[in-house]
Amino acid sequence: MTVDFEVLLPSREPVRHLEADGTPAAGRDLPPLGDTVLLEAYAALVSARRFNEQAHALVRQGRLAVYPSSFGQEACQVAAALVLGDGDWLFPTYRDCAAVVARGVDPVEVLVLLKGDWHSGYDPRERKVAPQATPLATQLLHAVGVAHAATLRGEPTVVMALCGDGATSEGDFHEALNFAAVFRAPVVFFVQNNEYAISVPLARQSAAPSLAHKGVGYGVPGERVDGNDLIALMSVLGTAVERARAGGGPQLVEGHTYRMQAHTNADDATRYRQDAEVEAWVERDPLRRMEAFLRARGLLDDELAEELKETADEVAARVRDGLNSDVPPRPDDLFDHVYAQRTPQLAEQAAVVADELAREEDR
Amino acid sequence: MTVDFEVLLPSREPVRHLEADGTPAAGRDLPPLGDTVLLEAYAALVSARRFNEQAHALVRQGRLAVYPSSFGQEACQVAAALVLGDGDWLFPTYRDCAAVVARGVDPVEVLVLLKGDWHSGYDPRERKVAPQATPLATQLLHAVGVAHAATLRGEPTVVMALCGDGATSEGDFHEALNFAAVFRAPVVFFVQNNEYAISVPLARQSAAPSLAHKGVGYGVPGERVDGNDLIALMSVLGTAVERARAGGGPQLVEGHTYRMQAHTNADDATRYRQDAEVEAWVERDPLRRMEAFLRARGLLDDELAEELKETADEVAARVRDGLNSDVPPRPDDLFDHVYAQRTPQLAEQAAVVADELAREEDR
Amino acid sequence: MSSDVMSAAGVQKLTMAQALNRALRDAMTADDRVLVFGEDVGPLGGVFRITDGLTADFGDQRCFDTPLAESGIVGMAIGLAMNGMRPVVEMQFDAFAYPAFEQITSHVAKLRNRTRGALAVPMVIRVPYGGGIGGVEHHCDSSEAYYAHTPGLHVVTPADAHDAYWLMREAIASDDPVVFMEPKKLYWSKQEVDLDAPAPGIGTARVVRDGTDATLIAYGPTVAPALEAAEAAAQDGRSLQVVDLRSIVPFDDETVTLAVRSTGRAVVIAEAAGFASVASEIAARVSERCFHHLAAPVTRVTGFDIPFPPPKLEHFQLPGVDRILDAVDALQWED
Amino acid sequence: MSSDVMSAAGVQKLTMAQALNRALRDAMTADDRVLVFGEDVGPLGGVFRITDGLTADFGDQRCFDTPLAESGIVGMAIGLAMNGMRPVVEMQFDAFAYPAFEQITSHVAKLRNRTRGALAVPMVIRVPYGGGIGGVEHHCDSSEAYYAHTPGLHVVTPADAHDAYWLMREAIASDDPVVFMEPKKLYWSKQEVDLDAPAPGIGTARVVRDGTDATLIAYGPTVAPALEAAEAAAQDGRSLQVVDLRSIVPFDDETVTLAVRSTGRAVVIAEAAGFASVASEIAARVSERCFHHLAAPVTRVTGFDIPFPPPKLEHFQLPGVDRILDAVDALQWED
Ligand SMILES: Cc1ncc(C[n+]2csc(CCOP(=O)(O)OP(=O)(O)O)c2C)c(N)n1
Ligand SMILES: Cc1ncc(C[n+]2csc(CCOP(=O)(O)OP(=O)(O)O)c2C)c(N)n1
Ligand SMILES: [Mg+2]
Ligand SMILES: [Mg+2]
Repeated sequence: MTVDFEVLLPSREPVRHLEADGTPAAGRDLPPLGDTVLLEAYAALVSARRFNEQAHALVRQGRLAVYPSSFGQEACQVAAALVLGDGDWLFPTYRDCAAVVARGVDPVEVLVLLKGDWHSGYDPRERKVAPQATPLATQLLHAVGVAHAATLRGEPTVVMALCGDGATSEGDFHEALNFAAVFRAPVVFFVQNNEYAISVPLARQSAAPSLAHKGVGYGVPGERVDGNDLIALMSVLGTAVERARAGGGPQLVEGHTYRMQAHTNADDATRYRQDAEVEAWVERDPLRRMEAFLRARGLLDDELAEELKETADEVAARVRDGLNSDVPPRPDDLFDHVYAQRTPQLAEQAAVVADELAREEDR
Repeated sequence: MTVDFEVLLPSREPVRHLEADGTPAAGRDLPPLGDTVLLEAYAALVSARRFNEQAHALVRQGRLAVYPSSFGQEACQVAAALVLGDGDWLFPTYRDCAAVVARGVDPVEVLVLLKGDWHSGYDPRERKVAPQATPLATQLLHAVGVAHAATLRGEPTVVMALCGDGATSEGDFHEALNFAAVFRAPVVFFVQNNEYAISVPLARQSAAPSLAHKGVGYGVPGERVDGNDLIALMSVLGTAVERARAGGGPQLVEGHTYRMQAHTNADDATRYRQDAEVEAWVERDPLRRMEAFLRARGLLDDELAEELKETADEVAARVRDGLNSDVPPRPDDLFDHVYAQRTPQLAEQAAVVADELAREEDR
Repeated sequence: MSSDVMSAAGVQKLTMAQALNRALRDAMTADDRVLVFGEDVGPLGGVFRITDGLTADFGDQRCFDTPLAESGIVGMAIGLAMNGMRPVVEMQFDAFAYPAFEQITSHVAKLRNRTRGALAVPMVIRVPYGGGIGGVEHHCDSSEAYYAHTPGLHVVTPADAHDAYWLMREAIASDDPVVFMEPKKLYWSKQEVDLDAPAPGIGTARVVRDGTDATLIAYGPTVAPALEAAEAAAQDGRSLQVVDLRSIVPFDDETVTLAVRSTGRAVVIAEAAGFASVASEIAARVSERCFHHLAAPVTRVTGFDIPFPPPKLEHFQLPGVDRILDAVDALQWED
Repeated sequence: MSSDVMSAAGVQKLTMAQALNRALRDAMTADDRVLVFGEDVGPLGGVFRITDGLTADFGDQRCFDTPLAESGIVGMAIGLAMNGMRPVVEMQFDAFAYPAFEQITSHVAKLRNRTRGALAVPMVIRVPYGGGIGGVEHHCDSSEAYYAHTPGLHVVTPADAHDAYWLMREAIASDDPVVFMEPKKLYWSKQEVDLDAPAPGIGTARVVRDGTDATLIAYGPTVAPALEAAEAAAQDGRSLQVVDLRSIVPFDDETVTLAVRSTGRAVVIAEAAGFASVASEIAARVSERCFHHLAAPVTRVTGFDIPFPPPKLEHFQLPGVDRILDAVDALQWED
């Protein structure tokens, strides 16, 4: 225990590079991200928003069973994906569909879970994205394992592990940060603090100065960042990723954002929060801010904006089409993947279903 | 989240009032504990050491099945018990027999567990001491619950919850500190950092600056104290207890001590640590230090020392006698306390045993 | 739920969710040691609204939200129970009780025994369980076997609103910890609840339909399909008896054994994966205790030994009327 | 254990502990993806010395201690397995696997299924289990039913050193997660291990003693008392067959059914509390599948439905020869 605690402490205020109106924050140099990166990130942001809107519409049409939206959190979603290299891994939660899409996974496959066809719709190995995790904080430990395997083989992989503010209360959060610290695993733990765990506000979740302060107790440096500021996120998360890749060990990043919609469509947020609270966050919207900034910089004009909108619309259209072409899920899948091979017991049980289906067809 | 983190940070070095040789630490006023308290505490320390020695002997004689000794940690044991009032609760681990005895529980009843007669030998309500906990860190949550019940009823109870350095890695440690902080439960979490969890040294357990730093992430103030300095312990733990009682909420205290013996008699410590390391701790012994201090102060002379030794010997004798009068455990107890009443199933099963015993007697 | 409706007694038509809410209210009114807590049980009233209005009506010291940690919730409940309270905790969904498994098995179930009765930890652990609501993974497990296999826990599960009300009242009043399995697909089903007529205590099963040819043994979510199957079979001239266990631990051997002996044939119906399950136990003990009365082997209609399926495939996993009737048909009637 | 002894092959007389150690060594030598970790498994070699010398011989990247957190151990193993490794983790004692219950049931058991086979998590979770060593509370649970009831896990348990070696080799080589239940009271029992003769794969039971009058079905720690009982019964002129399951999941219906049909009587013997247990499953499926061959009900000799007793009383809980013989005597021989 030789670590000095000062290096572990987050900054007093969340790192912010853009004010809510898109003007650069005073007294701070903009990180050297480069115009191409900024524009790509903004394009992803526009697509992420469009994806959230589309999914929301599909729920209302009854074509998705449920959707935990990241509306308002898109800057976090996009940054978490874009700071990673191809060899890196992303560990998303149920709320992070947009991040998974930003990472390049087919959005139609992403929605398989929420459509109710199967538990997960994409091959995690293809884009190195773990299945979206539902049991809170459990995935953070998997992230440590994936990272440690890479370390053992000398691979430069970094793992981005996502969770929410509520999930930080689970024991697995604690164990993951501690394991990562002890094994110096290259993991960036990125907490999207959207101020709520379903109905429970942050103040009833934790009495800590900030969630980023939780790093101190593990010897893991913590950092706080404005979760609606894409530039700050790209910078802080990007630095954390490169630090981890260089052997600097894990880092904890808290992105302060806000869940603009209910927990899912099944939730009724009016039971536990005031509209006024939500409205106050509208002006901190991550898109508005970034758009204003890019326009002021001369990097975005109406034409390009229209182009980006069209790209986003195409993604949305792909999603709609994909959900239309409904291939019914195979009952055989129920028995085929429990083990590498069906056990004798499962063979018997699958036969029951096959028999029932055959008799149904005969009718 | 308005707490300022500075108030949460432990001091840079463990609080120490007595140097290893018993001289008062320079530049620090001795806490105003009073001579009576100091002498009572020292008497308990001598008895605790004697109890550890006696238990060790009983193991070698095969009269105890196992003993996880607190030899070398007696200052922590004694302080944890003595800073509590009658209405307070103590939550000990398997290693804290001496603390339970110092709290006033019959030492013979304490050893029932290690004799193998029953899982716990004393009535927890009598001296308000929870059964010694084996599943690591689980008891910390019970402590929060007991404390919160008192808060709800407006009772001034404080709960002292003990655990080891290794146990801080368990998820339940995390959940307990967080719950305590959120509910402002009057709990003092006292970690006896004896540098080992069985064979695993602290450095493989945590990369934190200190275990006391773990408080920061919950908004719980942490403090470090020399775990072999009875005066420092009485002072730090006593202050924490009174702070909690006054409504100040939970506190985390790390006592830095050393496990002088193997994990239990069944363990072979030579496999994972050098004798030299152990020897270096001999001179930091909590008894020597306190004895030297009290003698220098004129509070202890040979006569009194002899008296204390005799009292301690009496306790030891009581233990030996108690273990001699072997009342065999009742098989009926196996079925009588699973539920408030035996279920029909348990009645049937108890009858099987009764029948077997009857047949045995007939033979 | 208006407090008007809630204060009236007598016979009322309530959903199971309302009946449970009413039971919590009545218990909280009757005994101020009763505390209700968990995730989102406060202002939100729980994701299934079972605790609706309790914080408003009893204050946030009696019904409150905790940080998001199930081991924490159960662990804290243990301490509260040790210190004189009667906690009723909600696990949001079946699979989210698993983080509390150590607290439940190693402490809730064992503390009374550990202290030879000196320290009881009366509490109710509410677990909404089972499928049939189109829930995604981890939201539809039937986890009752884990608890039923653990000595020291009572495990009960209602199949209608009346039993839901009375089992909950009994569970809260019990000096033993009770794992209260709530068949979530029945939350919105409505039955008459007689608020003045206590159900028989925990540990008693109920013959919910008389019949002479074979006995269907069910509990919680499978009682309804069993009754439907009995109805369908009646039209084919077969008279099926249906037993609702209500209580898994303790088990009502008397009622079950008597029932099966009277018909000579039995099918056990449960939603959980069948292997090493509560259904296994029922089949094993009925086979043993009714051996000489059996005209056919005791068979089981259970969930397959697979993880609970995604919504679009869950109907394959749930024991339905057809599968029950198939099992009845196979009871060697021609021997 | 000298590495001389350890490198020789052929038939060797080894304790079960040595056989397991040898299996880990041979697997680590054969496949460098195999990692061994847990609490105290490094320099100490595990509290039962099963991992003795592995860190010294394979380095601390292949066999290492973790922080003290079982959910962490299993969770990290999942990630390692996802990324190409073959973790073998030790839970120090049965009851200390409970903190990992969520990781085991919700992930280890389900990840392959969740991803339709895309993401396998091959791993071995070693659980020293059962009583008979005078262990204090939490150190003697028989927890196999929790795992056996959870689809997606293989559950195996050896009854001798030879099977211990080969089941471990197969478990590590398996593409599925295996919960490896180690009967801790047999760690020091010695048998011949043929290092050149692989045992039949996971999923096969073994008739360990032929007999014609009744079948004793046992696994892990109860195979020895079953064999003893058979020996004693033979002297009374009763010929008992003994089946050692070896694998609980998958279950070898063929061997078990054939065995019971050949004798017409069966007693299931297991140390775990009987209710909703593996023994229930065996009794239920044997009763169903052998119905027309049974001359007596299938009975069970199991642990009582109580928390495992303290050392001085544990002999009451463990199925011993007398209790097995009582059960055999009760198999309605006069009917
Ligand atoms: C172990 C566990 N307990 C409970 C739940 C039910 N649950 C799903 S989401 C949620 C709130 C999570 O809040 P947070 O971590 O802040 O993430 P957010 O939904 O805000 O993105 C809860 C309680 C769960 N999924 N897993
Ligand atoms: C949940 C759990 N896991 C594992 C164990 C086995 N075990 C008993 S003591 C111990 C080491 C504990 O170390 P520490 O917390 O430092 O306490 P100490 O023994 O040093 O007092 C372990 C691993 C346990 N009792 N409970
Ligand atoms: Mg949140
Ligand atoms: Mg220690």
